[in-house]
Amino acid sequence: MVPLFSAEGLSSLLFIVIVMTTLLGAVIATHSERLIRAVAGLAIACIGVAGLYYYLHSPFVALMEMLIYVGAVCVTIVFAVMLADPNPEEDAAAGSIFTGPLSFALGIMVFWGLYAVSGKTSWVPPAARINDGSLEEVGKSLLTNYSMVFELISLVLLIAIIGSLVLARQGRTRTGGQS
Amino acid sequence: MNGTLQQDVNQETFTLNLGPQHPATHGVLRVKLVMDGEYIVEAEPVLGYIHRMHEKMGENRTWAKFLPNCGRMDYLSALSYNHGYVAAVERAAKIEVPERAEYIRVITVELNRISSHLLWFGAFVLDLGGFTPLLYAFDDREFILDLLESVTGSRLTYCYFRFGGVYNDIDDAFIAGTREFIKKQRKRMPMYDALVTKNIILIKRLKEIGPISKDMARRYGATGPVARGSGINYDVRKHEPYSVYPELDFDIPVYEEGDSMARYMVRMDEIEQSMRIIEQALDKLPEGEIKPKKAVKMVKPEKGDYYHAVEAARGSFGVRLVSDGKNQAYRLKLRSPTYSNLSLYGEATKGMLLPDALALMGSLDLVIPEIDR
Amino acid sequence: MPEWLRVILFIIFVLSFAGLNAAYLVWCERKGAGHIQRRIGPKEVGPFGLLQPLADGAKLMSKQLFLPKGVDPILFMVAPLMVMVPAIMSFCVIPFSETFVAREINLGLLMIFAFASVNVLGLLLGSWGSANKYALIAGARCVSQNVAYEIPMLITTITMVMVTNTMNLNEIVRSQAGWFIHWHIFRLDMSLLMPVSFLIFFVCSLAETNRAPFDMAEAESELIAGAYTEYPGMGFGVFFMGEYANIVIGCALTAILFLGGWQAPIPLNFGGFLGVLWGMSWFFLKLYALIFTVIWIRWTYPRTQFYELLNLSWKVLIPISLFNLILTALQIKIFPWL
Amino acid sequence: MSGYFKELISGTKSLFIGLGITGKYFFEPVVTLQYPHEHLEMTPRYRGHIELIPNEETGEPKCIACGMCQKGCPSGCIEVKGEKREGVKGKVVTKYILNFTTCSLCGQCVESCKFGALRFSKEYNLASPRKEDFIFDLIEKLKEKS
Repeated sequence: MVPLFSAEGLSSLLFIVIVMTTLLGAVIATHSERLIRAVAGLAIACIGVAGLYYYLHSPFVALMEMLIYVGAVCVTIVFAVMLADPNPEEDAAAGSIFTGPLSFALGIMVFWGLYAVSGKTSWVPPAARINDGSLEEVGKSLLTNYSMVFELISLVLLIAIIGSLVLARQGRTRTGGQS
Repeated sequence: MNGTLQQDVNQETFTLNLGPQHPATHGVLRVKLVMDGEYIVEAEPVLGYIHRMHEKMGENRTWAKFLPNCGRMDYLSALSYNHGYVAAVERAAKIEVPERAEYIRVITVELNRISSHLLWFGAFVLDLGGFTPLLYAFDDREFILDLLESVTGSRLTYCYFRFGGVYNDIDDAFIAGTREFIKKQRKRMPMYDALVTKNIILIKRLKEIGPISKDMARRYGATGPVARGSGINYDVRKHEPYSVYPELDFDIPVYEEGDSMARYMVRMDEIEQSMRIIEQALDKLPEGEIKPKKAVKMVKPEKGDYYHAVEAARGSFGVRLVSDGKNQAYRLKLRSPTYSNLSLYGEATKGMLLPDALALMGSLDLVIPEIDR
Repeated sequence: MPEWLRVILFIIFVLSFAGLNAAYLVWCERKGAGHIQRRIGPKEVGPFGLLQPLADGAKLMSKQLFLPKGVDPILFMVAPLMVMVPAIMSFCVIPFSETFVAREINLGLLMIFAFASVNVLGLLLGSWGSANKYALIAGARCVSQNVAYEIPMLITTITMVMVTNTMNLNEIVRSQAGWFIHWHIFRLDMSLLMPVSFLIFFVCSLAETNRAPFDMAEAESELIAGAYTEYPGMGFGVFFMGEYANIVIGCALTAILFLGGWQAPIPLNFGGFLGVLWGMSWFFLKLYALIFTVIWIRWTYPRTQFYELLNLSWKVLIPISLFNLILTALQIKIFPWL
Repeated sequence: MSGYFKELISGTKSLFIGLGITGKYFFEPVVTLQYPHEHLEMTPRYRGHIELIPNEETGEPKCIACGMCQKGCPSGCIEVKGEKREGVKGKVVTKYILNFTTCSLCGQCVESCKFGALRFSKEYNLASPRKEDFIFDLIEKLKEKS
């Protein structure tokens, strides 16, 4: 047991706070009835994830997370929500009776899978400084080792845009014959 | 979300109440807007928030007692309204006006027109988000107000004209002050030009924005700078001359474009034309009486129907009197220019963006108490 | 001094700086507006009206925090904080002088942009949460504006990063040491369009902070008070503190990137405490000169029309900044000896 | 294309010219009057509320309560009463009430007075939270003055 008021203890506490933020954001995002609050939850979760990255000594990714997810993706979604229907139809929630158990089972499986993987992997402690933001290094690795990942990231934005378009398209119900 | 907004979102359009309290309406005008996003689908001005029954008041008091009411309609060019009413009654009661009095009327009315246009200029730029030109314009306007105060005794709601003449004579100090003002104002106009008129932001906001076609202006009976900005060469001072205007040489600025910029330019040019009128009138100012030799005691026009229109700062202001020979009007009808000018707003703003519609509203130069009367 | 004490002291400094700065920028704004308009401005409360911000603050604080009917209470209350907090966070990486900086992190520039992007979300949630049509219009405008202006701003920043090869703000300032001709704005040898970059960056920072002539989020003659229409008392006050803090950040970045940050215009540097003061006074001089320009601009121009504003960004600023990016890259690669 | 650049350059120039103008005014002296500390002299013809003119010898009001002003007032805000007294030609005014709340400052009362007994005061600092403060008794005001 590490004492709380030591460097390690405080950083562990910080870790717990960050994880709780992420989880809290995720729960808000999935469980709030108002779409706009869900997006706010998503933003909180993303900030939490950025904190995790920072905790793992990779400030570049952490800041990018903030910039892209909070600054771009969330704003895009909020924008779409503004265009969409503010009160979702009631029957949207009531799906098939299998939905609940199925998603529960799926969740258990994903959790178990992650747990198993994490147990089997031999973790290396994160280096004190993976890369202290030297831009040249970042640029080189983005265009060599991680070029695939770098390209895939752009898919996220694409999906966010498509998602907001879908929300915006189907959200509005036209009442009244004309206009 | 509140109820109405929710309903509105379910539809494609929503209703936006612009006013009765809104920074851009300069008074208690309410415009009901049906909007599709920022685009206006329908605009309907709702009037009557400051209706004070001036016409009815005119039928319930003697001719002279209605005089102070004139300045309360359009408080920004009160003298034009005074002039309109006084001239109508003079026409009805066949009162001769000495020439000097007419010249004084023209000088003060034109000064008042400049002050009205200056205030409009400032308020219009304020509508577009620029605060500073308003105060520069006020600085200049203050000079006119001081001049007018020195002859009429009040600064805004002058009640200066009387049947058959004017209340006070002008003195040398006023003449010198007016000449000085014109000299100063001529130097000041290039500054406005550089600061506001040539500003790229303002040009982008006004050029080709808010067009009012010649036809539309005609149909709604728009007069004044609004009509002249749409290419209609109509000015009561030239086309139905009254007072001593025929003896003075001035131009009617007319712009063909019909956009907000054209209306803006008409007013800015009119300031210069008014200054020309004042200069000539000051040169030609004859000596003599300012009231008729035989004092006007009791005004009792003969039975009949009389009309007289003057060019106020906002357009043609007409007074129609029906007299049954008594010492008060049987019917008094006031035709106020802004009422007609505003009525085209609904049609003109169709499909326009909200900020453009507000620029258009500013360019109409509304004075709400005059619309409602 | 231990690291944690330094950080705590700095946080206290930054918080008080942000608060006082917001209060006194309002005073400066009103005084500046007054003199531009040939009047005096606030003068009754204290000498030269210097206590006016306190009076304003007391007024704002004593007002009831009223929740209008139909608002989303959580979003409504949180939104002002979402504007204020990121702005204050950004102060942590700004070098006020060579040593007077809370955390000299290598990604300082990136961090400021990351936090600045949260600011939009705050405005947006606030305007949505206040259930007001004017606020809603303002929110929608505000997002399109921020998205449009973030692009040329980031492109210009990338140009500057290419030139300096670092994102550490202090490093960027250090690379401009020497006579004032070494400031980036005068370094035509690095990029021929450097003054244009400066202009683009400054215009974008005006737009990003919702300042006139781009004050679409407020637009008082069109949208009453835009996104802030429903906000009472300190909710409004916090929004304003956030806005002014953002102005300071924007101007500080401009000063750091282009005007040499804490560098004096002559190659004269001191060590120790005197050095801190020397650097800080130059930095603040540049910072407040830029802020004065911002105020000056506000009281000169009319507001742009919303579509013109987008046109300006997409048709003028983005092409020019892209061209500038390419030009700078070429100049660096082809003439590396410069 | 050339139009694009032309507009860009002329537009930017116009913006700088605008800044130059406001910048110049920033350093010029203020033109406003600091009202509660400084006061403006009213012009001789300034039309404030009306007041009675005293007879130079007696100090009594010149007014003979003929009631022309009351009759001519469009707003009906003047109330005059007078009585006949021994040894005095005409009537003596006993009550002159001006209801300033409805007065429109048109000056028709002064014009209609054939005896030169009314004039405009130069008073303009009139402010009060109470309506009753603006129902002036002009005779009393005259007495206060002398």
